Amino acid sequence: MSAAPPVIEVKNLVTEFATRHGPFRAVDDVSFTLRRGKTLCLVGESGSGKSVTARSILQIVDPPGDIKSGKVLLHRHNTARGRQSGESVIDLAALNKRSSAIRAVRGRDIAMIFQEPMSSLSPVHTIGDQIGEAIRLHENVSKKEALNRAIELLRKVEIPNADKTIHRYPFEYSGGMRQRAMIAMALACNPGVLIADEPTTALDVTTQAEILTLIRKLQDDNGMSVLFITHDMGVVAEVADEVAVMRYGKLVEQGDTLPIFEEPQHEYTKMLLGSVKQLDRPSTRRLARRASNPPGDVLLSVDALRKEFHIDRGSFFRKTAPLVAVNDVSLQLRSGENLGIVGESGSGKSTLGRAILRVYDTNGGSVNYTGKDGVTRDLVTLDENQLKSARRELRMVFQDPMSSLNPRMTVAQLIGEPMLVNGMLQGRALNDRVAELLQMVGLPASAMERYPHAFSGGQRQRIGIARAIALDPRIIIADEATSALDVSIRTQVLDLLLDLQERLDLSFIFISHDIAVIRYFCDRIAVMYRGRIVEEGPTEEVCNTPKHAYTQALLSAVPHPDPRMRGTRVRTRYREPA
Amino acid sequence: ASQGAKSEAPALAALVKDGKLPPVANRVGDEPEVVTPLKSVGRYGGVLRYGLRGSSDFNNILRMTGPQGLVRWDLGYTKVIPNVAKSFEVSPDAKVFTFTLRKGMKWSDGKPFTADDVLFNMNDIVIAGALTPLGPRYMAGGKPFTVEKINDTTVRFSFAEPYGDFLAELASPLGQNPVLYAKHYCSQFLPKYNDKIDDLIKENKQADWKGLFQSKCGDLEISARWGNPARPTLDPWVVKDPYVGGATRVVLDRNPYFWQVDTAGNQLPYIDQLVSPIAQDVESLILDAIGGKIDFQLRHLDSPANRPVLAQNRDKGGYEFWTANAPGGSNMVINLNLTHKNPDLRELFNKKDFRVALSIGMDRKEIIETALLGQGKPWHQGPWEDHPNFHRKISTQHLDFDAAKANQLLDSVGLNQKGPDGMRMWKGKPLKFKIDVIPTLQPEQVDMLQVIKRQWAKIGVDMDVNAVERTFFYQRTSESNDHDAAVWGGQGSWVPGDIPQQIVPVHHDSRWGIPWVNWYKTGGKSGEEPPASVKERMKLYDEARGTADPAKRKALIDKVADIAAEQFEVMGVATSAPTFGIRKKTIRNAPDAMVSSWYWPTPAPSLLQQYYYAN
Amino acid sequence: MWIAFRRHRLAVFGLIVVGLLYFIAAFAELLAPFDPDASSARAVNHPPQIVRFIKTTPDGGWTFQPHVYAMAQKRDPITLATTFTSDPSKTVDIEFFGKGAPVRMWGTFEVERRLIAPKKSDERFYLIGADRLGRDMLSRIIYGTRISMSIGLVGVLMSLVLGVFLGGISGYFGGWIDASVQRIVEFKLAMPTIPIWLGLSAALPQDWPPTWRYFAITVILSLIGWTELARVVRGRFLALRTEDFVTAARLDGCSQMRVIFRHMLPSMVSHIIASVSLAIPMMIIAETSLSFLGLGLLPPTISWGVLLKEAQNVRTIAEAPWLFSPGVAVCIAVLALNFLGDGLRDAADPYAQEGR
Amino acid sequence: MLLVYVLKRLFWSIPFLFAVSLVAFALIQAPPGDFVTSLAATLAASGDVVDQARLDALRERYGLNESFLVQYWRWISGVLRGDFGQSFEWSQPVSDLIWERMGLSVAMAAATLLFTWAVAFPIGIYSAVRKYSIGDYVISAIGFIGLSIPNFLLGLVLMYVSVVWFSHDASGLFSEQYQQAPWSWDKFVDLCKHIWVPVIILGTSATASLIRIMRANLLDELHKPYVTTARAKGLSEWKLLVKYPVRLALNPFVSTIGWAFPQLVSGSVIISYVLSLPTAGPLLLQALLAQDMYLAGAFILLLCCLSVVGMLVSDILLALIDPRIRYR
Ligand SMILES: Nc1ncnc2c1ncn2[C@@H]1O[C@H](COP(=O)(O)OP(=O)(O)OP(=O)(O)O)[C@@H](O)[C@H]1O
Ligand SMILES: Nc1ncnc2c1ncn2[C@@H]1O[C@H](COP(=O)(O)OP(=O)(O)OP(=O)(O)O)[C@@H](O)[C@H]1O
Ligand SMILES: [Mg+2]
Ligand SMILES: [Mg+2]
Repeated sequence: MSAAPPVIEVKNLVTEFATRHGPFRAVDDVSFTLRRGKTLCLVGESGSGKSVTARSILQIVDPPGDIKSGKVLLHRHNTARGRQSGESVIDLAALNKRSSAIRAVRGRDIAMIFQEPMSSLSPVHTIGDQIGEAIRLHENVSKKEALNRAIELLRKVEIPNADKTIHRYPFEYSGGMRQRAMIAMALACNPGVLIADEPTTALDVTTQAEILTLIRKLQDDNGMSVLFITHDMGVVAEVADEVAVMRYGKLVEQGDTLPIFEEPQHEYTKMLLGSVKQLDRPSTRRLARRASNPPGDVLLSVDALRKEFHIDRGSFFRKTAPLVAVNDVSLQLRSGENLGIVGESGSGKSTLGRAILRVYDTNGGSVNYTGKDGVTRDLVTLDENQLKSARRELRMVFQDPMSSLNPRMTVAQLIGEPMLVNGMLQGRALNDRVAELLQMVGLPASAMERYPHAFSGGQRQRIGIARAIALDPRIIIADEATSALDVSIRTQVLDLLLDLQERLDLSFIFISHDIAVIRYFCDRIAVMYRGRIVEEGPTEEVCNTPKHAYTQALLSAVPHPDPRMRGTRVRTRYREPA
Repeated sequence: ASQGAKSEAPALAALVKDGKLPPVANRVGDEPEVVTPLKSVGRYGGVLRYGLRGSSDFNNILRMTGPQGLVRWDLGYTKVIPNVAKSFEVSPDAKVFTFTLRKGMKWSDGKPFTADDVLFNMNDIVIAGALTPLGPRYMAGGKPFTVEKINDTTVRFSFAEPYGDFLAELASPLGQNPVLYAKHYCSQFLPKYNDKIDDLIKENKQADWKGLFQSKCGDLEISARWGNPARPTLDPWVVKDPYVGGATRVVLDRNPYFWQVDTAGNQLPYIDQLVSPIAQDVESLILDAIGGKIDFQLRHLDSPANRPVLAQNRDKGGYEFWTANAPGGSNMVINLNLTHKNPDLRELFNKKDFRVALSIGMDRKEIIETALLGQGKPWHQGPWEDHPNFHRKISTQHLDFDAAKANQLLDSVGLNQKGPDGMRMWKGKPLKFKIDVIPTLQPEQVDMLQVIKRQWAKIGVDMDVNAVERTFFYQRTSESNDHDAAVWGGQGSWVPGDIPQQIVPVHHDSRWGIPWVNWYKTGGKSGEEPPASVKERMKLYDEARGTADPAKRKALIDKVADIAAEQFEVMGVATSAPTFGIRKKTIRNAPDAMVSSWYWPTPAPSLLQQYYYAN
Repeated sequence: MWIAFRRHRLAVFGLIVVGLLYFIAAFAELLAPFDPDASSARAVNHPPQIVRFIKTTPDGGWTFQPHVYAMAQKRDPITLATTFTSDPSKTVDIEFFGKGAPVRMWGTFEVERRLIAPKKSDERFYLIGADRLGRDMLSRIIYGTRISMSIGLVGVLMSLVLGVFLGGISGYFGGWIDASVQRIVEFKLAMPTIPIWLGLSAALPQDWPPTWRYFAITVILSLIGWTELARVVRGRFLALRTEDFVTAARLDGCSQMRVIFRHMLPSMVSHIIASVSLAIPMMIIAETSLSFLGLGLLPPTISWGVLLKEAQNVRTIAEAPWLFSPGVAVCIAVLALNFLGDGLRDAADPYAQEGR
Repeated sequence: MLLVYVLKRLFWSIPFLFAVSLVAFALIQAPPGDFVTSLAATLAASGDVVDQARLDALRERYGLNESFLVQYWRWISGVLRGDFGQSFEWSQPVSDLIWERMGLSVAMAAATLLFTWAVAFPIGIYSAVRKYSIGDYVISAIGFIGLSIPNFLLGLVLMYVSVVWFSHDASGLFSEQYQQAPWSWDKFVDLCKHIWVPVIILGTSATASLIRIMRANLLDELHKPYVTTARAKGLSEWKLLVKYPVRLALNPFVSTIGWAFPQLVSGSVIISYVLSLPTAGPLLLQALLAQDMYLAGAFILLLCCLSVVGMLVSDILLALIDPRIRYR
């Protein structure tokens, strides 16, 4: 196995961020080897330095971060491309950030999928433009041709009717679609090495499975090697040849997949796998509680809610047919109940969430919410000011932590804001409260003074959560709230939410792709497909005896955190009868 | 019998050879005016460049070509001599004026100029009031006059009252009406002569026939006068590139039919062309001069402050200075508004002692040194010692600086209390008044006032210099009489035609009694009845305008001056410094000094047509 | 914020200079050696004099005594040009906190002491020359600081506030609000500035003191001058309002004004700072162009703009270039203000926080 | 969609233009006195004496005694019929006066715009990317010096230097022989030879400010994640800058491009005055000072149209460079 020649050797890499309180070591003496055609999975605690490691390889750590020491050796001759150009080893760490040498490597030899695709795409260029550019950058082909290849790629990553959607802008894409666009961009000129930083967090399992096979295929065809950063042990079990575990910027354990899974050495690894097992079944606490006091009466009932988007870009004269993102969706939420929403990426989950909170003006339907005061209002009819009170009780965790945090406010300000404007707290009290919240979601109080961009994806996500729970709301709409958290922290957070639920009988609308999480956390589950809710019912029921074909397909694609089961199970694929 | 023209400009000669022009003798007619060149008979050729200001600078062109009226002033600005007219007679009672025209004289398009043209101008335009109501210039004692044609070359003007100043009026730039328009051309724009005029109006995008007429034939003091090359004139040079809105320069070509010859019988003018680049800003004019792109200039750059820099670059620009002497008077008179709308100030200003105090409260020596670069000597107004009209008292009384006396006078008029800031109080309120001035007109005036402000502050009089844009100034003072006080140039020598506005309020530049001016102008209909002394002066002035005999006239004006001196309404600062013009060193026959005045429209009466370039 | 700012050396420097300027403005009476309007026949276009510090005493020794060589003026009768010859034998001694002619401090009480003054109070020195009336340029510039550093800024700030506010709501709400605000903007832009100036200054009562009138004009100008900023802010907001973090702020229950000013505005703080630091010089020299039309500030009022305007002519360039020194003052002020701006900008920029 | 929007805007601009014209007219009349007053003043100012009777006659002829609205109506109704009226000062139809000068003005504005952008953008980008490098400081310093010198002073010095030291004349837009000549290729060449002086003088301050603005806005974009993404693709720094952050940093310019034109035209008045350029500026200024209402009015009306179109264009551009922008 280890026969495969090395493509990238990372040796004693150290990356630091200069901060006011001296340098902060994000990556501390990390070494690993990435072999030709193989997949190395990098797992580890959120904020442990995975992304920074990845970025360091390409020398794109954003300032003030910088590689302090160590080597990053690229064995060109072992990559698909470099094959012809005889023996050549480059130390990327030694190259100048702006040099053309490193530019030649970026995207061509080593391509990268960023953790937060939504903010990583240029808001003002069409997807097609951005992918096409990647292609034309390293291969001289005509614009036309590049575009066709881009469309082809989008198809491969399952973007519905790619030939049209390619001309849209990122903000018109769903989270998962953007992520897939990212993937397509990375794969554009099939690179020798692919660095995938949590590439599937926003993808439903079916799509995810497709993507994984796609990557696998590329690996087999032209020996692409992959550095795969993820939190989903299931995925690890599916794809990994080797696994490396990170914590506090250090590499704590590293080796072939099976051994790691079966007899983990480092107790962090043990703990990690432990929590995976734990996550696999419904939360005992939840079941217990529900037994004690079942969900109350209906808090929120959505009837025939509808949201259309008009995409008339470029079309000078005619109005194009609207895109129906949410199609007459009806659902109900009782107090103290957790409703899970799963569904294909791009099926309208986020839009639904936003529509309920009246972020968008809807095109029909009603959202009746019964406030603390017992009065029931139809949110659809209220205006910004009247909505205030409702929004105080209905909170939202955004799917994209990065873009939902104001880059110019410190964490303290961000989390404090809702409490401040709602006149709950201010001054010291506020500060203490913020610190408390941070600590709840497992962040140090020292984080308060820093700005969002200075955090890891997972940390940002937790900031988002902290902001949501700050107001002691009654309903939280969590859009992929835990996707970027490693399993152990994920369980922590979920448990935290459950506590809260007990304390102030909260209700959740929990949008997620991770069936495990859903099973752990949700009482009921609604399955969305192409803007509609195709199936709804108690979690276990739906999971065990799915009725709708799509649900079946979905469940059949759930990856299992057990390497031995790799490739044993048959996935079915669902296509809507036209 | 007449000494016709013998030779002409080479260019014209060529045209004659080609038969494009009649021979020069026919063109200048039988009785051309024979001009004695200032120094020597000149040679033909060359271009004379002078600078025009952005717009409304038409009078600058006029001053170069000269207002070719029936008569003109002589070089010394002492007597009126024939011009377009060959000769004139004045009846003893100064009521009838007979002009003899030149035989065979032509308009610039070759058509004959006859008595009919004069009649057309007088009867159809002036008396008919076709364009403007009949101006006082052609009235005596408020009654209009008659013109009749004796024969083709003789016309007679008859007035109801004696009108001694008539000739002087005709010699002024505004007295050109009798020969302004060529009947054969301009009559087509009068409804009376052209029944198909409406088509013409449309064709020329005009609103009415007046618009049409003025845009084609122009008028006194409007740009359009230089806007139409087709218009026949009697000027030495005629428009080629017209003075219109978009123009960046104006060009005038020699008039092939011009009616003056030199003593050697050469048709004038010597110089082929007048070319005037249009500059918006004085500074760029100065630069043009330095750059040698100006051959002759008085206007716009004659401020003493410009002299050093111009002097410095004399060789570079190849020019030399010539002096333009004011006809007399001072370059700044202070007009306290004796008809002030505010009764308190009015009362104070009307106290003679107050005015005297102010006058002797200023140290004219210092003002002259700082603001006037040492030019000139203390003076109020009126002609200078060397001038026949010189009047010692009004020009030189109360000139000497004497702070003590000033203070004492001020106390005596009731300004004895002082405020905390040491300034005097009047009727319980701090005394404070503004003097309006146009900063752009004569920059040194602002400087002078600033010095005066400080000097008066020393005697406890709080004056503010109020610099205002010129239209505001004009509107504020001459029209609505809103000013406390204002300053104005006090040049003048009270010769016929020159309005003595600072000794008798008869003109809107008499800013010390605007309502009185209006009363005078409207014969008492509007305005405000002036005090006796003023009324008397008005009467005397009218008489003076009537008398033809210079001696009598001077006597009357002297009376006016006596009264004015007694009243001491207007105070001045210093004799207006001789300003200067520049001219190319190679220009000949140009006097080294001449009067600078409007009534003697400098430099026209020095006859530019007999200037020439030495090679 | 402040900590971040302090790390920015030039910015601190800028702050100091600006502070200094305002100090000068406040205490002009004490700092200016002479009365700015005191003209002198013997100092017309007097060139600058060099200060010398060491003076040799008759007995051959030397003492520390700041002084300048007196200069004698001569005027050429033909060219009227004044020339100065300095003679080392006659010197004017300068002393610190010496007595000068008494002036009313802030128009209230008399003061005699000056920062620098000639020993003999009847003597005068011209460290940066004198103008065509022999008035001391140094003193004039010092007094000019008052108006130039006050009125201009007021104007700028006002238009800043207006621009940000109107632009903000216009961009945030869009729709008819946007439409109407934009029409107003358009309206202002359609008008060339000059007629507005002419019209306005005509509307103002003629007998106000010039400073008032000018102040009024600046106020009115800034009431109109907000448009450019408004337009930019609006353009940005139109794009920003779709951002998630704005939505988040809305969901946090922020009032719309708070969303606009607390959450969206900071994203353009750089632009605002930049444009303000640009607007200031414009304002300072705006009066020069105004006085070109015979409006705005006219002498005898003193401001840098007026001083510059008085230098707007060929003879100054040719004979008394030192009359351009107010321009230098403007430069200094502007540069200082901009370094200050840079500092603020970086202090507000999260990416500039860590490091450096 | 877009088309509808455009049409709607254009439609609304019609009543708008009326309003503007009314205000413009009011502003022109606002200064005390009227054309005749200012004529009298002008003459008096150059030592010429005016004949009061003629002044009254003029007032009479131009109907200056009538009420404001009457005068306005006379004017605007004429304009609607395509007749801009007469210029009092030149007793010429306004339409004969403005077009050529307006043309030159626009030409000059265009040239200036090109110059400014061509210089400012690269430099602005440079000083943003190389923040606090020597280059950055030098540029800013120069820029601000350029800003703090009134541009007509600059013009004056330039003219003086060129005349006194190089005996060359910097004023005007044409050499003598072309001044009155009809348009021809040579005349155009001649124009190009002269136009750069005013362009530079006008450009300096604009350039300076543009640089600063560019820098400021770019600094904000430089750290956005999408820039890193682009970098990860292997784009060269320059290409990357120009394509991504610069495009977003353009927003402010596009927002204000609308009036770059009208502003340049009216902003160039004084400098044109100093350099006595045959552009609209001086004529406009004169017309205003002389209260030559119809002439001034026509100019202002033209400028209005310019800016109305300009604003529309800039709004459309805004939507094009940033798809997130939708007008509701
Ligand atoms: N710009 C920055 N300035 C300072 N510290 C930073 C910056 N970016 C990241 N860090 C710190 O570096 C550490 C590693 O970040 P990194 O993004 O690599 O975490 P990660 O392993 O990717 O976590 P996650 O799984 O949540 O994405 C984090 O603790 C983060 O706080
Ligand atoms: N602002 C928008 N403009 C136009 N179309 C949009 C917009 N936002 C979302 N869409 C479209 O609406 C559909 C649903 O988007 P949504 O984000 O709700 O999907 P999702 O269920 O959240 O998918 P994911 O799980 O990948 O986040 C997608 O096809 C997307 O292209
Ligand atoms: Mg990460
Ligand atoms: Mg989503």
